Amino acid sequence: MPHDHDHDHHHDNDLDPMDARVRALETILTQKGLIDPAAIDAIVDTYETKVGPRNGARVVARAWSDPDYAEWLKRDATAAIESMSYTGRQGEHMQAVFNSDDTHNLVVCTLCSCYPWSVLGLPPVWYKAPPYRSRAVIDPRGVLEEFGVKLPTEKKIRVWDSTAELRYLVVPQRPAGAEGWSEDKLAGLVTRDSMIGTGLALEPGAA
Amino acid sequence: MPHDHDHDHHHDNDLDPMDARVRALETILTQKGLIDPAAIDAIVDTYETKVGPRNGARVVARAWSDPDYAEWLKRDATAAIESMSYTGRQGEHMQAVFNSDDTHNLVVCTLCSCYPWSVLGLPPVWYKAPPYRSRAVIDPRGVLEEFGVKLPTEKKIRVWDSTAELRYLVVPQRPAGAEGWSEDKLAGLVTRDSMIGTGLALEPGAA
Amino acid sequence: MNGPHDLGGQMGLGPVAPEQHEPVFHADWEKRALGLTLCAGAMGSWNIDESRHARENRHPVDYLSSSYYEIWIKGLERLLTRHGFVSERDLAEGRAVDGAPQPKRVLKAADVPAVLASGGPCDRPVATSARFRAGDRIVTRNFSPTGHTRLPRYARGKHGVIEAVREGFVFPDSNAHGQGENPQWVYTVVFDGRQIWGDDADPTLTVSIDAWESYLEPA
Amino acid sequence: MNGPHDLGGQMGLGPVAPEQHEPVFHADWEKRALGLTLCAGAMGSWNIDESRHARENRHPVDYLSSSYYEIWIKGLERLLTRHGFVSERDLAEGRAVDGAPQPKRVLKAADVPAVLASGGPCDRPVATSARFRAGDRIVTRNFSPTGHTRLPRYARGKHGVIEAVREGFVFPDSNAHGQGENPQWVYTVVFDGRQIWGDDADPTLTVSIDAWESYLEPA
Repeated sequence: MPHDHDHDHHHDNDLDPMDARVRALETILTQKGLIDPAAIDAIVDTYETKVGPRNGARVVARAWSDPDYAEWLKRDATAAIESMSYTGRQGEHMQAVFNSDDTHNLVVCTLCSCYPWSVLGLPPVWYKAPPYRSRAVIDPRGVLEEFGVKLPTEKKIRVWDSTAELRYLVVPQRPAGAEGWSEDKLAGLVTRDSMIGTGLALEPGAA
Repeated sequence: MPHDHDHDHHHDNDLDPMDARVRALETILTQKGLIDPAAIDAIVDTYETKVGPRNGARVVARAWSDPDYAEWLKRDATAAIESMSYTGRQGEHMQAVFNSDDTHNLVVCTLCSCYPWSVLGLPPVWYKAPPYRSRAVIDPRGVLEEFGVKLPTEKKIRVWDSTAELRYLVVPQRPAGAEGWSEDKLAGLVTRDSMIGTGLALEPGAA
Repeated sequence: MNGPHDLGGQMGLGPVAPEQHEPVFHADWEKRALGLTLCAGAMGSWNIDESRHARENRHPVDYLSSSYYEIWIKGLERLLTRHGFVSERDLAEGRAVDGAPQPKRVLKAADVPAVLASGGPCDRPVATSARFRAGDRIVTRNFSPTGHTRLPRYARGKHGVIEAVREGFVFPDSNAHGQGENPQWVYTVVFDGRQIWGDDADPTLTVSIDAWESYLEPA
Repeated sequence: MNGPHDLGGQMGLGPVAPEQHEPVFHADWEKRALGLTLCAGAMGSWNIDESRHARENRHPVDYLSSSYYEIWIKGLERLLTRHGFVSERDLAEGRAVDGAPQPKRVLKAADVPAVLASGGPCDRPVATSARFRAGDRIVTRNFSPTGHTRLPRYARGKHGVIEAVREGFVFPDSNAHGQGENPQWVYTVVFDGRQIWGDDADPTLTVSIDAWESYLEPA
């Protein structure tokens, strides 16, 4: 219905009026000596080039390869992940949740945008946006279908709403057909979405 | 905070882009013979000049003056109001609720804009708008204060959420100092807001 | 649906801001919007419940930033297109381009007083006797329908008392979706404010809703 | 607060629409917004809970029609003005006009790696032992605070089971309002989907939240 003007979803772009607003704020804070603009550059560089879902993928690949590590990750994810040097902001208190034949795990933050930065980097826009936050807890199967994931009807779904300071990493099931692969190669099967629960690990043929 | 741009409340005015949209719709429906534009005129005239809060005020004034009528109004408001020829749309199923020394009544429709048209006419904008609908059920005293009404702390508040097809008319308490007044003169003390519960009847000195 | 219209208890929407000496209409288009809605409704192709759902089933930003008559017009356009009276081409061109089915009736100016004076009563006989009596303790159902309902979210899964048995009324949850009137007994149910909002609520507050029988279970 | 951020179970917000090959940032201003927020937070004048409340305490139309970094910037401007670092004149002129208090610290580029790598742990010792154990049945509190809370509306007044006792954590409901850290035990609480959403919910669904001890009562 062309006259049924529903809300136009806001997408950021270079013409955004936010540009001037943010520039002004940075100018004010810099002129007052409250911030160091080079620190902003360093923060941005960290999350553009250093901290991202490859961290989490390596954790998952190790858990797939090493049962002792998997056990440690289950018992004390913060320490197990720290042992791989993935630490810090929005990863201070980690919990790993393992998909199984019975249960699929899905992580959301209905109240804001809590997300395990230290292992997944910054959250994608959809994770922070109202459709995912509103629907993941009430209609997870409908949400998963929008990601192209169709779970068996009998598979249990556990949704983790990140309401406190614990941050959740989903450990997807290891796909068949990757026997004997190195951790590095296995990490290539672990997508970001599979560690949020909106995806599954890739099949070896698709990696 | 000037940069803290909160939502600008939308107020209708003559420059509204809705003007063209509504004109177009009326044109289409008229050209198709689905509506009679003169019927629109007749509807508008009804609610601008015939059906309004003066109806309800006369009902209240009669209830103040005639205990038998008050009893009837309490027992069967639809019939008691119909006896004064105030009938029809959005007044098919009426209920009168009486303020007392103990209890103050307040009417709201949290889900849309249900309102007793036959006795009060069309609802004011604030009655249909989100602030009143959201707050009347959880913070009625705060809402009343915005209408300049401060109730004694111990006075009970009963909020009627019009979730079905019953429509509520609040019968405010009769103020002192109007003994021996005619129904007509008493009706002058009965404001629209006093029949929603966001106001009290006027004091005789203020009428 | 857990939609944007279900506002009871929501915070952050600002002050009520009553307007002094408010006119009945704020613009001419509001007059036409009211009249069009009533005239189109009089064609008899949809009921008030379908019409309410057409208004409430919107994106929250659209719903909360539209004036009420604006919501009415958006709902009306949706109803008219759904029922084939208006096409997208009609709306795009702002004039009648396509045809329309014959409506059951067209409201003529001469009939307006009688039609408004009679209204559209929604009471209906119910075959069974009322399940509850005044004084009964009940608990409201907890559900999350994706369609129309008149049980607000704040009143779901709450304990209350039947204050009055009303009449049988058309059931909106089915009637809004063309699934029949299915009349049910309606009750006025009273809740202590603390039952609804928690212990910090105003202790002098009671809130009532009018609830269809299937919204209620004995407590 | 029952604010616009409390989105669990709300309907009408549209499809999720995941983006293929999404970049980390969609515009340069988003990079600066992230960095500014972290740098300003590093001054140490407010905590993460006050910061979350500064973002969520907005009109729903504003909240729901803003992108997430836009919400961050609006929240940051509010925090900076509240704490006296930025004035209305500064913002109006887009440059430093007024003075500012001395911050506790200024994050320098050289310290960024260490600061990001250490983060800001919120676990704290709690003097009392945990009230609940794994397997305990609980019911969540029903309340309607006007301030910050991390108990979503959908999970209030619901029966669930303690799945895990976590650690003591700073209590956001007080910490957001300058009323102290008041650490409490945090538990992972699991609910059957039908307990939350009603009998029509997906029978395979369980939902968990992490709940501070004062949100819970024995069931």
